[in-house]
Amino acid sequence: MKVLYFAWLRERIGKAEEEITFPPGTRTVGEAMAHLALLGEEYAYAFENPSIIRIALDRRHVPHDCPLGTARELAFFPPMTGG
Amino acid sequence: MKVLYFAWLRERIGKAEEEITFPPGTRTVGEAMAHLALLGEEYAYAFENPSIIRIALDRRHVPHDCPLGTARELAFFPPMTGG
Amino acid sequence: MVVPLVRVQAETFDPAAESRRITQGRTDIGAVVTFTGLCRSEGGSLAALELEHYPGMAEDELLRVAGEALSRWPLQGVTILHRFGRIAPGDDIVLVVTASAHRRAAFESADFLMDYLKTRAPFWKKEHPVCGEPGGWVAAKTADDQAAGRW
Amino acid sequence: MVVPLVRVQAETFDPAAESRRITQGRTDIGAVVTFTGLCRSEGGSLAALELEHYPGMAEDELLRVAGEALSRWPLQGVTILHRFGRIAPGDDIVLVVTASAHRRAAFESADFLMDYLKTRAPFWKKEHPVCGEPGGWVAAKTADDQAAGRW
Repeated sequence: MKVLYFAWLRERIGKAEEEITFPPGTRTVGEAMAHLALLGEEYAYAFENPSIIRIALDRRHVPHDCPLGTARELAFFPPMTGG
Repeated sequence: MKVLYFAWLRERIGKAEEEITFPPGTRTVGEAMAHLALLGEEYAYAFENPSIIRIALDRRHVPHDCPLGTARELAFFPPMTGG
Repeated sequence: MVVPLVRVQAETFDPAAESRRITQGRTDIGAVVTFTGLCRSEGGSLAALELEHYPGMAEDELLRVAGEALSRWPLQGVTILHRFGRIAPGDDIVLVVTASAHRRAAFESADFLMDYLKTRAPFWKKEHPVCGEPGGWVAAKTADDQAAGRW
Repeated sequence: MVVPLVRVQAETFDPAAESRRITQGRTDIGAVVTFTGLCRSEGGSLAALELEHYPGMAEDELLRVAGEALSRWPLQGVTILHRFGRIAPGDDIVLVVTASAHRRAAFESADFLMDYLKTRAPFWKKEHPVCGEPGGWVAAKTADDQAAGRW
Protein backbone atom coordinates (compact mmCIF):
# COMPACT_ATOMS: atom_id res chain seq x y z
CA MET A 1 0.00 0.00 0.00
CA LYS A 2 1.20 3.51 -0.80
CA VAL A 3 1.81 5.48 2.39
CA LEU A 4 2.31 9.27 2.43
CA TYR A 5 3.61 11.62 5.12
CA PHE A 6 3.25 15.39 5.27
CA ALA A 7 4.73 18.37 7.14
CA TRP A 8 6.63 17.43 10.30
CA LEU A 9 5.66 13.77 9.96
CA ARG A 10 7.48 13.76 6.62
CA GLU A 11 10.46 15.55 8.15
CA ARG A 12 10.70 13.23 11.16
CA ILE A 13 10.41 10.05 9.08
CA GLY A 14 12.74 11.45 6.44
CA LYS A 15 10.64 10.53 3.43
CA ALA A 16 7.49 11.70 1.74
CA GLU A 17 6.15 8.32 0.68
CA GLU A 18 6.86 4.61 0.60
CA GLU A 19 5.26 1.25 -0.16
CA ILE A 20 4.28 -0.65 2.97
CA THR A 21 2.86 -4.14 3.25
CA PHE A 22 0.95 -4.22 6.49
CA PRO A 23 0.90 -7.49 8.46
CA PRO A 24 -2.13 -9.70 7.93
CA GLY A 25 -4.72 -8.79 10.53
CA THR A 26 -4.09 -5.03 10.28
CA ARG A 27 -7.72 -3.98 10.22
CA THR A 28 -7.94 -0.21 10.77
CA VAL A 29 -5.95 2.86 9.73
CA GLY A 30 -5.10 3.35 13.43
CA GLU A 31 -3.65 -0.17 13.58
CA ALA A 32 -1.65 0.63 10.44
CA MET A 33 -0.23 3.69 12.23
CA ALA A 34 0.66 1.58 15.30
CA HIS A 35 2.53 -0.80 12.99
CA LEU A 36 4.47 2.07 11.37
CA ALA A 37 5.46 3.41 14.80
CA LEU A 38 7.46 0.17 15.30
CA LEU A 39 9.54 0.54 12.11
CA GLY A 40 12.33 2.50 13.77
CA GLU A 41 13.31 5.47 15.91
CA GLU A 42 12.25 8.05 13.33
CA TYR A 43 8.81 6.45 13.02
CA ALA A 44 8.45 6.21 16.80
CA TYR A 45 9.26 9.93 16.99
CA ALA A 46 6.81 10.82 14.20
CA PHE A 47 3.98 8.89 15.79
CA GLU A 48 4.82 9.56 19.46
CA ASN A 49 1.47 11.29 19.97
CA PRO A 50 -0.89 9.21 17.83
CA SER A 51 -4.08 10.94 18.95
CA ILE A 52 -3.17 14.20 17.20
CA ILE A 53 -2.34 12.57 13.85
CA ARG A 54 -4.86 13.04 11.03
CA ILE A 55 -5.36 10.20 8.58
CA ALA A 56 -6.65 10.17 5.02
CA LEU A 57 -7.59 7.03 3.14
CA ASP A 58 -7.72 7.38 -0.64
CA ARG A 59 -7.64 11.16 -0.13
CA ARG A 60 -10.54 11.40 2.29
CA HIS A 61 -10.36 12.25 5.98
CA VAL A 62 -11.12 9.17 8.09
CA PRO A 63 -11.29 8.44 11.82
CA HIS A 64 -8.61 6.23 13.36
CA ASP A 65 -10.97 3.27 13.59
CA CYS A 66 -11.78 3.30 9.88
CA PRO A 67 -11.13 -0.08 8.21
CA LEU A 68 -8.24 -0.14 5.70
CA GLY A 69 -10.42 -2.11 3.31
CA THR A 70 -9.16 -2.18 -0.27
CA ALA A 71 -7.83 1.38 -0.28
CA ARG A 72 -4.65 2.13 -2.24
CA GLU A 73 -3.36 5.30 -0.61
CA LEU A 74 -2.94 6.01 3.10
CA ALA A 75 -1.72 9.40 4.33
CA PHE A 76 -0.64 10.69 7.75
CA PHE A 77 -0.34 14.36 8.66
CA PRO A 78 -0.59 16.89 11.48
CA PRO A 79 -3.66 19.07 11.97
CA MET A 80 -4.00 21.32 8.96
CA THR A 81 -3.01 24.99 8.95
CA GLY A 82 -4.02 26.24 5.52
CA GLY A 83 -6.21 29.19 4.70
CA MET B 1 -34.24 78.12 6.40
CA LYS B 2 -33.15 75.89 3.52
CA VAL B 3 -35.50 72.93 3.15
CA LEU B 4 -34.68 69.91 0.97
CA TYR B 5 -36.85 67.06 -0.32
CA PHE B 6 -35.68 63.75 -1.74
CA ALA B 7 -37.05 60.82 -3.74
CA TRP B 8 -40.85 60.63 -3.84
CA LEU B 9 -41.18 63.58 -1.45
CA ARG B 10 -39.35 65.69 -4.01
CA GLU B 11 -41.55 64.33 -6.79
CA ARG B 12 -44.80 64.93 -4.91
CA ILE B 13 -43.89 68.47 -3.88
CA GLY B 14 -42.47 69.21 -7.31
CA LYS B 15 -39.24 70.80 -6.14
CA ALA B 16 -35.95 69.70 -4.64
CA GLU B 17 -35.40 72.64 -2.30
CA GLU B 18 -36.77 75.97 -1.16
CA GLU B 19 -36.35 78.66 1.46
CA ILE B 20 -38.99 78.51 4.17
CA THR B 21 -39.53 80.87 7.07
CA PHE B 22 -41.27 78.87 9.72
CA PRO B 23 -43.82 80.65 11.95
CA PRO B 24 -42.54 81.83 15.30
CA GLY B 25 -43.14 79.12 17.86
CA THR B 26 -42.15 76.29 15.48
CA ARG B 27 -40.03 74.40 17.94
CA THR B 28 -39.23 70.92 16.55
CA VAL B 29 -38.48 69.44 13.12
CA GLY B 30 -41.78 67.55 13.42
CA GLU B 31 -43.65 70.80 13.92
CA ALA B 32 -41.84 72.21 10.89
CA MET B 33 -43.09 69.23 8.86
CA ALA B 34 -46.66 69.81 10.12
CA HIS B 35 -46.39 73.40 8.93
CA LEU B 36 -45.18 72.33 5.48
CA ALA B 37 -48.09 69.89 5.15
CA LEU B 38 -50.43 72.92 5.20
CA LEU B 39 -48.76 74.73 2.28
CA GLY B 40 -50.90 73.10 -0.40
CA GLU B 41 -52.27 69.91 -1.88
CA GLU B 42 -48.87 68.66 -3.07
CA TYR B 43 -47.39 69.14 0.40
CA ALA B 44 -50.38 67.47 2.05
CA TYR B 45 -49.84 64.48 -0.30
CA ALA B 46 -46.09 64.36 0.39
CA PHE B 47 -46.57 64.41 4.15
CA GLU B 48 -49.79 62.37 4.33
CA ASN B 49 -48.06 59.74 6.46
CA PRO B 50 -45.74 61.79 8.68
CA SER B 51 -44.59 58.90 10.83
CA ILE B 52 -42.65 57.27 7.97
CA ILE B 53 -40.80 60.45 6.97
CA ARG B 54 -37.10 60.67 7.91
CA ILE B 55 -35.68 64.05 8.85
CA ALA B 56 -32.11 65.36 8.76
CA LEU B 57 -31.03 68.60 10.38
CA ASP B 58 -27.78 70.04 9.09
CA ARG B 59 -27.14 66.66 7.43
CA ARG B 60 -27.63 64.49 10.50
CA HIS B 61 -30.49 62.10 11.16
CA VAL B 62 -32.73 63.44 13.91
CA PRO B 63 -35.92 62.24 15.60
CA HIS B 64 -39.16 64.16 14.93
CA ASP B 65 -39.05 65.82 18.33
CA CYS B 66 -35.59 67.30 17.77
CA PRO B 67 -35.52 71.11 18.27
CA LEU B 68 -34.91 73.18 15.12
CA GLY B 69 -32.45 75.31 17.05
CA THR B 70 -30.18 77.40 14.88
CA ALA B 71 -29.76 74.83 12.12
CA ARG B 72 -29.52 76.05 8.54
CA GLU B 73 -30.55 73.00 6.50
CA LEU B 74 -33.59 70.79 7.02
CA ALA B 75 -34.21 67.74 4.84
CA PHE B 76 -37.16 65.37 4.47
CA PHE B 77 -36.99 62.00 2.79
CA PRO B 78 -38.43 58.48 2.74
CA PRO B 79 -36.69 55.53 4.41
CA MET B 80 -33.38 54.97 2.63
CA THR B 81 -32.80 52.20 0.11
CA GLY B 82 -29.13 52.47 -0.77
CA GLY B 83 -26.51 49.77 -0.61
CA MET C 1 -4.72 55.76 13.22
CA VAL C 2 -6.71 54.43 10.27
CA VAL C 3 -8.35 56.99 7.98
CA PRO C 4 -11.39 55.56 6.21
CA LEU C 5 -11.79 56.23 2.50
CA VAL C 6 -15.31 57.16 1.45
CA ARG C 7 -16.49 58.22 -2.00
CA VAL C 8 -19.87 58.94 -3.57
CA GLN C 9 -19.55 58.91 -7.33
CA ALA C 10 -21.36 58.39 -10.61
CA GLU C 11 -18.48 56.39 -12.10
CA THR C 12 -17.98 52.68 -11.76
CA PHE C 13 -15.20 51.49 -9.42
CA ASP C 14 -12.41 48.93 -9.30
CA PRO C 15 -12.56 46.63 -6.25
CA ALA C 16 -9.04 45.29 -6.89
CA ALA C 17 -7.53 48.77 -7.00
CA GLU C 18 -9.31 49.66 -3.75
CA SER C 19 -7.99 46.51 -2.04
CA ARG C 20 -4.49 47.24 -3.27
CA ARG C 21 -4.69 50.81 -2.05
CA ILE C 22 -5.15 49.39 1.46
CA THR C 23 -2.70 46.49 1.37
CA GLN C 24 0.12 47.88 -0.77
CA GLY C 25 3.49 48.09 0.97
CA ARG C 26 2.16 46.57 4.20
CA THR C 27 2.85 43.20 5.79
CA ASP C 28 0.58 43.41 8.84
CA ILE C 29 -2.71 42.66 7.06
CA GLY C 30 -3.89 39.05 7.16
CA ALA C 31 -7.40 39.37 5.77
CA VAL C 32 -9.18 41.54 3.22
CA VAL C 33 -12.91 41.27 2.61
CA THR C 34 -14.61 43.03 -0.27
CA PHE C 35 -18.35 43.28 -0.72
CA THR C 36 -19.76 44.39 -4.06
CA GLY C 37 -23.46 45.09 -4.41
CA LEU C 38 -24.74 44.83 -7.97
CA CYS C 39 -27.90 45.86 -9.80
CA ARG C 40 -30.10 42.87 -10.64
CA SER C 41 -32.43 42.80 -13.62
CA GLU C 42 -35.20 41.14 -11.61
CA GLY C 43 -35.74 38.43 -14.17
CA GLY C 44 -35.27 40.81 -17.11
CA SER C 45 -38.03 43.23 -16.04
CA LEU C 46 -35.69 46.02 -14.93
CA ALA C 47 -34.01 48.31 -17.46
CA ALA C 48 -32.10 50.33 -14.88
CA LEU C 49 -31.99 51.64 -11.35
CA GLU C 50 -31.76 55.35 -10.72
CA LEU C 51 -29.97 56.24 -7.52
CA GLU C 52 -30.71 59.55 -5.90
CA HIS C 53 -28.64 60.76 -2.98
CA TYR C 54 -28.29 63.68 -0.60
CA PRO C 55 -24.96 65.27 -1.58
CA GLY C 56 -22.88 66.14 1.43
CA MET C 57 -24.92 64.13 3.89
CA ALA C 58 -24.27 60.89 1.96
CA GLU C 59 -20.51 61.29 2.35
CA ASP C 60 -20.90 62.34 5.99
CA GLU C 61 -23.01 59.31 6.86
CA LEU C 62 -20.66 56.89 5.11
CA LEU C 63 -17.80 58.39 7.12
CA ARG C 64 -19.77 58.01 10.35
CA VAL C 65 -20.59 54.40 9.52
CA ALA C 66 -16.93 53.71 8.68
CA GLY C 67 -15.85 55.40 11.93
CA GLU C 68 -18.27 53.21 13.85
CA ALA C 69 -16.69 50.09 12.31
CA LEU C 70 -13.20 51.36 13.20
CA SER C 71 -14.28 51.84 16.80
CA ARG C 72 -15.67 48.29 17.03
CA TRP C 73 -13.06 46.20 15.20
CA PRO C 74 -9.25 46.36 14.97
CA LEU C 75 -9.07 47.31 11.30
CA GLN C 76 -6.15 48.40 9.17
CA GLY C 77 -8.30 49.82 6.40
CA VAL C 78 -11.91 50.65 5.55
CA THR C 79 -13.21 51.81 2.18
CA ILE C 80 -16.80 52.55 1.18
CA LEU C 81 -17.70 53.62 -2.35
CA HIS C 82 -21.31 54.26 -3.36
CA ARG C 83 -22.53 55.18 -6.82
CA PHE C 84 -25.42 57.42 -7.78
CA GLY C 85 -27.25 58.08 -11.06
CA ARG C 86 -28.45 55.55 -13.60
CA ILE C 87 -27.15 52.03 -13.07
CA ALA C 88 -27.75 49.15 -15.47
CA PRO C 89 -28.35 45.53 -14.46
CA GLY C 90 -25.06 43.77 -13.86
CA ASP C 91 -23.31 47.00 -12.86
CA ASP C 92 -21.84 47.76 -9.43
CA ILE C 93 -23.72 49.92 -6.92
CA VAL C 94 -21.68 49.78 -3.74
CA LEU C 95 -18.27 48.55 -2.61
CA VAL C 96 -17.09 47.91 0.92
CA VAL C 97 -13.50 46.84 1.67
CA THR C 98 -12.21 45.98 5.13
CA ALA C 99 -8.73 44.84 6.12
CA SER C 100 -7.50 43.43 9.39
CA ALA C 101 -4.82 41.20 10.85
CA HIS C 102 -7.48 38.52 11.38
CA ARG C 103 -10.31 37.23 9.28
CA ARG C 104 -13.13 37.47 11.81
CA ALA C 105 -12.75 41.25 12.18
CA ALA C 106 -12.62 41.69 8.39
CA PHE C 107 -15.76 39.60 7.81
CA GLU C 108 -17.79 41.02 10.66
CA SER C 109 -16.96 44.65 9.94
CA ALA C 110 -17.81 44.33 6.21
CA ASP C 111 -21.11 42.68 7.10
CA PHE C 112 -21.80 45.42 9.67
CA LEU C 113 -20.95 48.20 7.21
CA MET C 114 -23.41 46.91 4.63
CA ASP C 115 -26.19 46.51 7.20
CA TYR C 116 -25.54 49.92 8.66
CA LEU C 117 -25.15 51.90 5.48
CA LYS C 118 -28.40 50.45 4.11
CA THR C 119 -30.35 52.01 6.97
CA ARG C 120 -28.31 55.20 7.47
CA ALA C 121 -26.84 56.42 4.17
CA PRO C 122 -29.21 58.80 2.30
CA PHE C 123 -29.65 57.01 -1.02
CA TRP C 124 -32.90 56.07 -2.72
CA LYS C 125 -33.46 53.66 -5.59
CA LYS C 126 -36.02 54.19 -8.31
CA GLU C 127 -36.84 51.38 -10.70
CA HIS C 128 -37.03 51.91 -14.44
CA PRO C 129 -38.86 48.92 -15.86
CA VAL C 130 -38.23 47.60 -19.36
CA CYS C 131 -41.95 48.10 -20.13
CA GLY C 132 -44.00 51.08 -19.06
CA GLU C 133 -43.53 54.26 -17.12
CA PRO C 134 -40.50 54.99 -14.92
CA GLY C 135 -41.70 53.18 -11.98
CA GLY C 136 -41.81 53.09 -8.31
CA TRP C 137 -39.32 53.93 -5.65
CA VAL C 138 -37.93 50.82 -4.01
CA ALA C 139 -39.52 50.35 -0.59
CA ALA C 140 -37.26 50.01 2.42
CA LYS C 141 -37.20 46.49 3.79
CA THR C 142 -38.01 45.65 7.38
CA ALA C 143 -35.38 42.94 6.99
CA ASP C 144 -32.72 45.64 6.53
CA ASP C 145 -33.68 47.32 9.78
CA GLN C 146 -33.61 43.97 11.53
CA ALA C 147 -30.21 43.19 10.02
CA ALA C 148 -28.85 46.52 11.28
CA GLY C 149 -30.34 45.75 14.70
CA ARG C 150 -28.06 42.71 15.01
CA TRP C 151 -25.06 44.93 15.74
CA MET D 1 -26.51 24.09 -11.53
CA VAL D 2 -23.52 26.01 -10.20
CA VAL D 3 -20.10 24.47 -10.80
CA PRO D 4 -17.56 25.61 -8.20
CA LEU D 5 -14.13 26.66 -9.40
CA VAL D 6 -11.26 25.34 -7.29
CA ARG D 7 -7.55 25.72 -7.95
CA VAL D 8 -4.39 24.87 -6.03
CA GLN D 9 -1.47 26.76 -7.50
CA ALA D 10 1.97 28.20 -6.82
CA GLU D 11 1.18 31.39 -8.76
CA THR D 12 -0.41 34.48 -7.31
CA PHE D 13 -4.04 35.19 -8.25
CA ASP D 14 -6.24 38.10 -9.31
CA PRO D 15 -9.33 38.54 -7.11
CA ALA D 16 -10.93 40.99 -9.57
CA ALA D 17 -10.57 38.59 -12.48
CA GLU D 18 -12.11 35.80 -10.38
CA SER D 19 -15.07 38.01 -9.45
CA ARG D 20 -15.57 38.99 -13.07
CA ARG D 21 -15.43 35.37 -14.16
CA ILE D 22 -18.51 34.78 -11.99
CA THR D 23 -20.50 37.95 -12.67
CA GLN D 24 -19.72 38.59 -16.33
CA GLY D 25 -22.73 38.57 -18.63
CA ARG D 26 -25.16 37.95 -15.78
CA THR D 27 -27.78 40.21 -14.26
CA ASP D 28 -29.12 37.96 -11.52
CA ILE D 29 -26.27 38.47 -9.02
CA GLY D 30 -26.81 41.11 -6.34
CA ALA D 31 -23.87 40.48 -4.04
CA VAL D 32 -20.26 39.34 -4.43
CA VAL D 33 -18.00 38.77 -1.42
CA THR D 34 -14.29 38.15 -1.79
CA PHE D 35 -12.02 37.09 1.02
CA THR D 36 -8.26 37.29 0.55
CA GLY D 37 -5.95 35.78 3.14
CA LEU D 38 -2.46 37.29 3.18
CA CYS D 39 0.87 36.35 4.67
CA ARG D 40 1.79 38.61 7.63
CA SER D 41 5.37 39.38 8.60
CA GLU D 42 4.59 39.01 12.32
CA GLY D 43 6.18 42.30 13.19
CA GLY D 44 9.04 41.84 10.73
CA SER D 45 10.23 38.52 12.19
CA LEU D 46 8.96 36.34 9.34
CA ALA D 47 10.91 36.10 6.07
CA ALA D 48 8.43 33.76 4.38
CA LEU D 49 5.85 31.06 4.83
CA GLU D 50 6.28 27.73 3.09
CA LEU D 51 3.01 26.05 2.26
CA GLU D 52 3.02 22.29 1.82
CA HIS D 53 -0.06 20.52 0.48
CA TYR D 54 -1.33 17.07 -0.38
CA PRO D 55 -1.70 17.18 -4.18
CA GLY D 56 -4.94 15.64 -5.31
CA MET D 57 -6.55 15.59 -1.90
CA ALA D 58 -6.22 19.38 -1.52
CA GLU D 59 -8.27 19.98 -4.68
CA ASP D 60 -10.76 17.27 -3.68
CA GLU D 61 -11.33 18.78 -0.22
CA LEU D 62 -11.74 22.30 -1.58
CA LEU D 63 -14.35 20.94 -3.99
CA ARG D 64 -16.15 19.19 -1.15
CA VAL D 65 -16.13 22.33 0.97
CA ALA D 66 -17.43 24.37 -2.00
CA GLY D 67 -20.13 21.77 -2.61
CA GLU D 68 -21.15 21.97 1.03
CA ALA D 69 -21.58 25.77 0.70
CA LEU D 70 -23.64 25.31 -2.47
CA SER D 71 -25.94 22.90 -0.65
CA ARG D 72 -26.46 25.36 2.23
CA TRP D 73 -26.85 28.73 0.47
CA PRO D 74 -28.49 29.79 -2.80
CA LEU D 75 -25.28 30.77 -4.60
CA GLN D 76 -24.65 31.71 -8.21
CA GLY D 77 -20.91 31.20 -8.00
CA VAL D 78 -18.19 29.87 -5.70
CA THR D 79 -14.45 30.09 -6.27
CA ILE D 80 -11.65 28.90 -3.99
CA LEU D 81 -7.99 29.39 -4.91
CA HIS D 82 -5.22 28.27 -2.56
CA ARG D 83 -1.52 28.75 -3.12
CA PHE D 84 1.36 26.48 -2.13
CA GLY D 85 5.12 26.93 -2.00
CA ARG D 86 7.09 29.88 -0.66
CA ILE D 87 4.98 32.96 0.11
CA ALA D 88 6.43 36.32 1.18
CA PRO D 89 4.83 38.68 3.70
CA GLY D 90 2.21 40.84 2.01
CA ASP D 91 1.46 38.16 -0.61
CA ASP D 92 -1.85 36.36 -1.06
CA ILE D 93 -2.37 32.85 0.30
CA VAL D 94 -6.03 32.09 -0.29
CA LEU D 95 -8.97 33.57 -2.15
CA VAL D 96 -12.64 32.81 -1.66
CA VAL D 97 -15.32 34.39 -3.86
CA THR D 98 -19.06 33.86 -3.39
CA ALA D 99 -21.91 35.36 -5.40
CA SER D 100 -25.61 35.36 -4.68
CA ALA D 101 -28.78 37.31 -5.37
CA HIS D 102 -28.68 38.52 -1.76
CA ARG D 103 -25.95 39.78 0.49
CA ARG D 104 -26.59 37.57 3.51
CA ALA D 105 -25.96 34.36 1.55
CA ALA D 106 -22.79 35.79 0.01
CA PHE D 107 -21.37 36.90 3.37
CA GLU D 108 -22.30 33.78 5.31
CA SER D 109 -21.06 31.34 2.70
CA ALA D 110 -17.68 33.10 2.32
CA ASP D 111 -17.25 33.10 6.10
CA PHE D 112 -18.23 29.41 6.22
CA LEU D 113 -15.83 28.49 3.41
CA MET D 114 -12.87 30.05 5.20
CA ASP D 115 -13.73 28.38 8.52
CA TYR D 116 -14.27 25.04 6.84
CA LEU D 117 -11.28 24.97 4.56
CA LYS D 118 -8.98 25.87 7.46
CA THR D 119 -9.91 22.67 9.27
CA ARG D 120 -10.41 20.38 6.24
CA ALA D 121 -8.07 21.31 3.40
CA PRO D 122 -4.69 19.50 3.60
CA PHE D 123 -2.26 22.44 3.74
CA TRP D 124 0.49 23.06 6.28
CA LYS D 125 2.41 26.25 6.95
CA LYS D 126 6.07 26.33 7.91
CA GLU D 127 7.61 29.55 9.12
CA HIS D 128 10.94 30.81 7.83
CA PRO D 129 12.17 33.44 10.26
CA VAL D 130 14.33 36.37 9.24
CA CYS D 131 16.94 35.21 11.78
CA GLY D 132 17.94 31.63 12.38
CA GLU D 133 17.03 28.20 11.14
CA PRO D 134 13.93 27.47 9.04
CA GLY D 135 11.59 27.25 11.84
CA GLY D 136 8.59 25.55 13.15
CA TRP D 137 5.42 24.32 11.61
CA VAL D 138 2.52 26.56 12.47
CA ALA D 139 0.35 24.90 15.11
CA ALA D 140 -3.34 24.42 14.39
CA LYS D 141 -5.50 26.74 16.44
CA THR D 142 -8.30 25.54 18.65
CA ALA D 143 -10.07 28.77 17.65
CA ASP D 144 -10.21 27.51 14.06
CA ASP D 145 -11.91 24.31 15.10
CA GLN D 146 -14.36 26.29 17.20
CA ALA D 147 -15.02 28.64 14.27
CA ALA D 148 -15.76 25.67 12.01
CA GLY D 149 -18.05 24.29 14.70
CA ARG D 150 -20.33 27.33 14.35
CA TRP D 151 -21.77 26.02 11.10
